[in-house]
Amino acid sequence: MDKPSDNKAWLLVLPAFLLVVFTAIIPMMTVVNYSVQDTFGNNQFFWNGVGWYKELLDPSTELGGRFYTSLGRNLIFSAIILAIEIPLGIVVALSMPREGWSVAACLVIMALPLLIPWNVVGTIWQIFGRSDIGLLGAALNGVGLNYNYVANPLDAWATIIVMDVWHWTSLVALLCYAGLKSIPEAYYQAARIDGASRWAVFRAIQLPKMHRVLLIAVLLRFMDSFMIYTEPFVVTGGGPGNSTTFLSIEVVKIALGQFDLGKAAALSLVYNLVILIVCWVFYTVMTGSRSRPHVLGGSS
Amino acid sequence: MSITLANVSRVVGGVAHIRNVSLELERRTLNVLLGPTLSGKTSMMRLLAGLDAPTEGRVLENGQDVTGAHVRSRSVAMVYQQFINYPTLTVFENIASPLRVQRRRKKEVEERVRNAARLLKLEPFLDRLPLELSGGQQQRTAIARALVKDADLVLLDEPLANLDYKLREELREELPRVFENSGAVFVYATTEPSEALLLGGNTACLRMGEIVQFGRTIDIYNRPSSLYAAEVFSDPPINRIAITLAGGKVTFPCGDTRPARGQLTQLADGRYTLAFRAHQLTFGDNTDQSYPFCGKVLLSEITGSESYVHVVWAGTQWVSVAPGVHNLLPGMTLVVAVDPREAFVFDETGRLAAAPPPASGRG
Amino acid sequence: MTLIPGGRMILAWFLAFLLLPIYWLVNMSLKTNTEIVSGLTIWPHSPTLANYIKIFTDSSWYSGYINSLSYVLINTVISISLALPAAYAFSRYRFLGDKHLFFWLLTNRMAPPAVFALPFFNLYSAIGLFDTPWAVALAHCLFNIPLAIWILEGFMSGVPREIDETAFLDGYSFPRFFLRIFLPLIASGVGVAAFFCFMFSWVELLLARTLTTVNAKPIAATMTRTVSAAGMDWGLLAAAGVLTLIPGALVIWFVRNYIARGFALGRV
Amino acid sequence: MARIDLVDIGHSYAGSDAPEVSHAVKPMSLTWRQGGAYALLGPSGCGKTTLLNIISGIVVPSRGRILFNERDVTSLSTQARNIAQVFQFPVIYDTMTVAQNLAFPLKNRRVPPREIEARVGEIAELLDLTDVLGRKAVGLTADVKQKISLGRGLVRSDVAAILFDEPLTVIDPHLKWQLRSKLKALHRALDVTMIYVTHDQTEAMTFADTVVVMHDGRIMQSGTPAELFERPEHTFVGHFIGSPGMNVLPAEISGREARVAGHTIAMVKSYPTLAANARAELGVRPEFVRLAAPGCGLPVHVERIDNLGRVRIARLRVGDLKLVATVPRGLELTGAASVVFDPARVHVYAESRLVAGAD
Repeated sequence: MDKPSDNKAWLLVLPAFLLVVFTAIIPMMTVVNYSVQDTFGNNQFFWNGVGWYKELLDPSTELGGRFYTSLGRNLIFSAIILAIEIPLGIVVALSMPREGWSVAACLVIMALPLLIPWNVVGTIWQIFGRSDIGLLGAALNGVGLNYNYVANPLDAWATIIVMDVWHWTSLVALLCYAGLKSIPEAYYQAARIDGASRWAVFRAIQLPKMHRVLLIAVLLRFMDSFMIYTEPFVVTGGGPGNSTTFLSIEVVKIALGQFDLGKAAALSLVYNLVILIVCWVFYTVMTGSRSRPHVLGGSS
Repeated sequence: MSITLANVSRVVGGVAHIRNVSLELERRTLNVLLGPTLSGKTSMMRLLAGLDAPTEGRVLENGQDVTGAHVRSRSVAMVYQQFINYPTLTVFENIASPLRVQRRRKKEVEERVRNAARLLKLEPFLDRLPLELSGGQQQRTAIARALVKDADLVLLDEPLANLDYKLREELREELPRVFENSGAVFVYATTEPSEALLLGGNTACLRMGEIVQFGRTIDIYNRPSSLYAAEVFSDPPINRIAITLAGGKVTFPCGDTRPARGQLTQLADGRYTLAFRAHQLTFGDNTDQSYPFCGKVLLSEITGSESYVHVVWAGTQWVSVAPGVHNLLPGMTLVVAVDPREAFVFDETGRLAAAPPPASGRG
Repeated sequence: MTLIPGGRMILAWFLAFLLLPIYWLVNMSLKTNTEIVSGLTIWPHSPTLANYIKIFTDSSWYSGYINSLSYVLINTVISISLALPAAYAFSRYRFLGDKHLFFWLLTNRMAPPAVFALPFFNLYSAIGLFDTPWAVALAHCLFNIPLAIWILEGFMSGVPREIDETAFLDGYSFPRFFLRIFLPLIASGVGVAAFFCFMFSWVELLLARTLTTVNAKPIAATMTRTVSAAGMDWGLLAAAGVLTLIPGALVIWFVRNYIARGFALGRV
Repeated sequence: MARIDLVDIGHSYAGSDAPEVSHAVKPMSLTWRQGGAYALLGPSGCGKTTLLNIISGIVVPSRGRILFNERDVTSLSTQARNIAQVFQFPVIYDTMTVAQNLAFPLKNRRVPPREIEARVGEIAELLDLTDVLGRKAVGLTADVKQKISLGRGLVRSDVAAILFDEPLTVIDPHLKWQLRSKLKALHRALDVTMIYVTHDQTEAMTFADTVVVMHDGRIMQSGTPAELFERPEHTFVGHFIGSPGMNVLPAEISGREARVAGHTIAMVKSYPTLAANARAELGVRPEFVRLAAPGCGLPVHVERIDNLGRVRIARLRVGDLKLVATVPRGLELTGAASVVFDPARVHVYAESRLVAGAD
C-alpha cells in the first residue's frame, strides 16, 4: 500500500523549508555572486565572469596550484583514513560482545570520541603528541624517533591520520555492529547446521548483510574527511608550511584571511560540487533498499 | 444509512485496482467481499471508508455525495488484517478512544467499553497494553473499538487471516453473534468461502477489481451466475471438466461417451463445462445416475473431521472431500464419481447454463 | 561470546587506544602548571582543581560555556520543532518534488562549513544578528534541520500508516492525533534526533567562531584563541576541554542503542 | 539416519531448578523411530519450537538426555549432530546461486568438487530445482527458497533428521498443498526422519504418520491422525483436532449410564464409578451427534444453524452448556429439539483424561 500523493503535505514542509532556504540558498547566492566578480575591498565590484573558475582549474596559476595541491592532499587523506578505518571498524565490530552488560559499556566508551567537540579533539592530540608534556611525544622520542608534528610534515600527517582514526573508527564499528545485529539468529543457526567455519560464516552471511551499512560508512567517512577543517587546524594550523593545508583550510585562509572574496567563492563552489556528487551516490544508496526499523517491535 | 459506490474505478500507477464497480449496501446488513488475494477487496474497503478517493465515480452515503469527504467527517470504523491498536494506550483506552474524541461523559464511556469488552471476552485484559496480549486478543481489542463507536459503517479487512488455526475458528464462530445486535452496515473481506457462508447476509464475489456477482450469500453459493463466481465461491477450488453435448449423449475429453442425465438433458447441444465442488465428487460409484472416473491419488489432506483427496484423471486435477480420516497413499487408483444432477453447467462463455435445484440436491 | 577468535584482545586494545588520550587530557587538567612544566608524570602527583576553579570563576571562560549552551539549545528546539511536521510529510505522503527536496536537505547536511563561513558572516552582520546566540543557532540549522528530518523520517516510517488511519477514523483531528498518539510512538526517535542536533551543534567550531566576537563567544572559540597566546597554560586548556565532554557523556547512556542510527541519518 | 530418544527431557528458560510450572517443556520421554515422519502440533507458546530446538542442539535442555541412535548428544553442538532444519522464514545465502547454496554444506566438509556436483545435481532433480541452479537465490519466490533450504539438508546423505519449523507460513495459500505433497513424496523417497512443527492441524496430519499434540509444554497425545480423531486421550486433543472440535459435557458416570444435565444416556461400555470429586466429562464429536425432534434424546435448544455449504453446523445449548452437532441436508429445526449420541463414539474423561471402559 504505497503512500498517497497529496500536495497539501507542502504545508507541513514549508516552515522547515523556508528556514533552510534562508540559511542555505541566500548565502549560496552570495557565494555565486562573489565568484563571478572581483573586488578590491572598498565595496566596488568588477565583473569577472568565469575568470576565477578558469584560473582555479589552471594548475599553472597561483590559485589553481593551491587548489590542486590541497585537493590532492584531501584525496590522499581520505584514501588513507578509509583504508585504515573501514577494515579496523569491521574487525572491532566483529569482536564486540553480542549480549550482556558489556555491550552497553562498549557502546558508551566507543561513542565518547564521537561526542567530543572537534577542536577539543585537536587539543587532546596537540597535548598528547608534544614531546615535553605528551605521553605519545615523550614515548616516541624516548625510543629514539625524533617525532615532532610541528616541524616535520611526515610526523604532522601521521598525527592527523592517527587522530582521525582515533576520532571516527568507532563510528564505522558501530555502523557495522548495527548491521550485524539486524541479522536474524536463524542465519547463524543455519550456518552452524551447514557446518560453516567462522570464515565461511563471515563471507556467506555477515559481509553480504553488512554490505549496505558498509557503503553508508564509507560514504559518511569520505564526506566528513573531505571537509575536515577544525582538527588539523588546531593541531598543525595547516603547517608545517602548508603540508597539511586541506581544501577547507585553504578556503578559510583565502576568504577570511586574505578577504579575496572572488577566489574564495569560486573555490568554495567547486569544493561544494564535489560534495554534491558524492551526496547523490549516498542518497541513491540510502533510499535504495530503505531498511524499515520497526519501532513497535523494539529498537532495530 | 445506506452506502453506495456508483461506477467507481481506482487506478494507481496505471494499474486498475477497481474497475467500474457499482454497489449499494443497505442499513443493518452484513456484506461479505469474497475473492482471492489481490482481487481488490482492500482497495474497495478503503474506497467505502473514504481512506482513498476514487479515480472515477462517486461514493454516496444515504444518497449524499461524500466522495472527497475526510474520514473524520464520516461515521466509519475499520479493523485491519494486522490487528492495529495504539501501542502506548491500555486496552481500555484503546477501546474508549473514539468515545474520548467525541467527548462522551466518563460514565457512558465506562459502560459502553465494558459492554464491548464483555462481548469480545476482554474483561481480564482491560488494563494491559496491546503488545502484551496474544494475536487473537489484540484483534478482539481492535474489533471492540470498531463496535463501541456505533459507526454507521463497520469494515473488517480479513481480520482472522493472521491468527492461529484454532483461534481463527473460535473468533469466526463468535462473529455472527457480535454483529447481530448492531444497526450498522457491516462489510467483511475474506478469501474463505466458509466465512462468507457462516456470516450469511449478502456476498460480492470479486475478481481482478470487478464484482462478478452480488446477492444473498446462500443464493450465490447455490446458483453462481458464472464460472468466475463459482471459482471464487469454492474452497478447495471447484473441479471442472470440459464436455460436449450431442443428441442426448455426453462425450468427455478422454473420448468415452455416456447418456446425458439430470439437467444436461434439457440443454441445447454444444460445448459446456461441467463444474462440481469437492464434496460433490464422491468416492466410488454409488448412484446409478453419476458418472464414474478412475483416477490416481496425488495426496490426501486430513483435517480430522474431513479428508481432502487430490486426484488426477486424464491430466486434470480434482479435489474430493469426504468425512472422517482417509489416509490414501499417493499413486493409488481411486474411482470417483460425480452426479450430474448436483453439478453446475457453464456454457462456453462461462455463464451459468444449468444448476442443481437448491433444496433437494447435495449442492 | 564474540564472533572472531581473539576478539577480546582486539577489543581491549581498541578501547584502551580510545581512552588513553582522554585520560591524558584529564590527567593534565588536574595538574598545576609547575608540575606540567617540571616533567612528564603519568598521574598527577599533586592533583589540584585550580584549573576548574579558575574556569568557573573567570567570566571570560564560563561565559563561553553559557554562550555555547544557549545557541545549542535554541538550535535544537528550532530544528526539532520544524523537522517534526516536515518528517511526517516525507514519511506519510508523496508530493511534488519530495525526492529532490529530500536530496537537497541531505546536501545541506553534508555542506562544508568552510564554504558558508564568509556568506554567513556577511548575512548575519547585515541583519544585525552578528555576535548573538541567534546567529550561530540559525547558522547551525543549515545542517541540523536536515539531520533531524532524516532521523525522524526513519523512525516515523517504522510506525505503520494504519495507525494514523485508525486515529482519523476514530475522529482524531490531525494536531490531537499528532500529540496524543503519534509523538509517544516515536518518542525515542525525537530523543535521538534531539541528541544528535545538540551534539553536532555543540562540536562545531568554524561557524560558531566566525559569527561571534565578544558577547556570544562560545567555549570552543575561547579555547582556540588562547592556543596562539605565548606561554600556553595547558592545564587550564585541558580542564576546559574536559568540561566540554560532560554534556555528551551525560546523555550517551540513554541513546547508546541508537548511535549508529543517529549518525546514519536513521537509515541503519 | 537416526533413531531419536528423549529421556526425561525438560527445559525452563529460567534454569533447571525453576518450578515445573514455568518450564517451557515439562519433563517427558519419547522415542522417534528412524525414518518416521512426525509432527509437533499445538497452539502458539506450547513449547513445540523449544522441543525442536532441543533436538537440533540450538537449545541445551535444562534436564534430561537426548540420544541419536543410543549415542548421547545432549551437549553436542548443532554441527556435530548432523541435522538439517528448514526455518519459518526462508534462510538462503543471498550472494550465492542456487547451486552454490546447495553445495555450501558439502564444501564446508571439504567433499571433492566432482562429488559435490553430482550430489547437487541429484538433489536439484529431486526438488525440481534443476532449471534455476544457475540463478541467484535471493531473487526467487518463497517456496523455491524453502526448497533450497531443504536441499541444503538433503545433499548430506548421512543427515540424521530434517526439522521443519512452520515452513509454509510465508507460502501463498494455493501453493501450500503442492509443497506439502512434495514433502510427503520426499519422505517416502528418502528414508530420513522428518519432524514438522506447526499450529495448523491440516499440515500436521497430511505430512506426518505420527502426530504429537502439545499443550502448555506437555505432550498430550502421540498417535496417528485416525487415533487422534477417533480416540482423543485428553479433552484438549479432542478440542484441538477436528474442526469444529469435540464437545465436552460435564456428566456423572456410573456403570453403563451417564447423566448429562439430568438426562441419562446409555453407554456401550461400563465404567467404574469414578471418585466423587473427580471431574467426569463426556466427549463426543459433532459428527456423531444426531439432531432430532424434541423428545428423542437429550433435550437441547437450537440457537443457530450455520450453513457452510458442504456441511451444516448446529449451535445448540443444554442449560448453559454449549453443544455443536453436524446436521444433514434438508433438516430444518429451530427452538426445542433433542440430540442422540452415537454410543460407540462417546468417550468418558476423568480430570480431562480418557477413561477406558470395560466391555
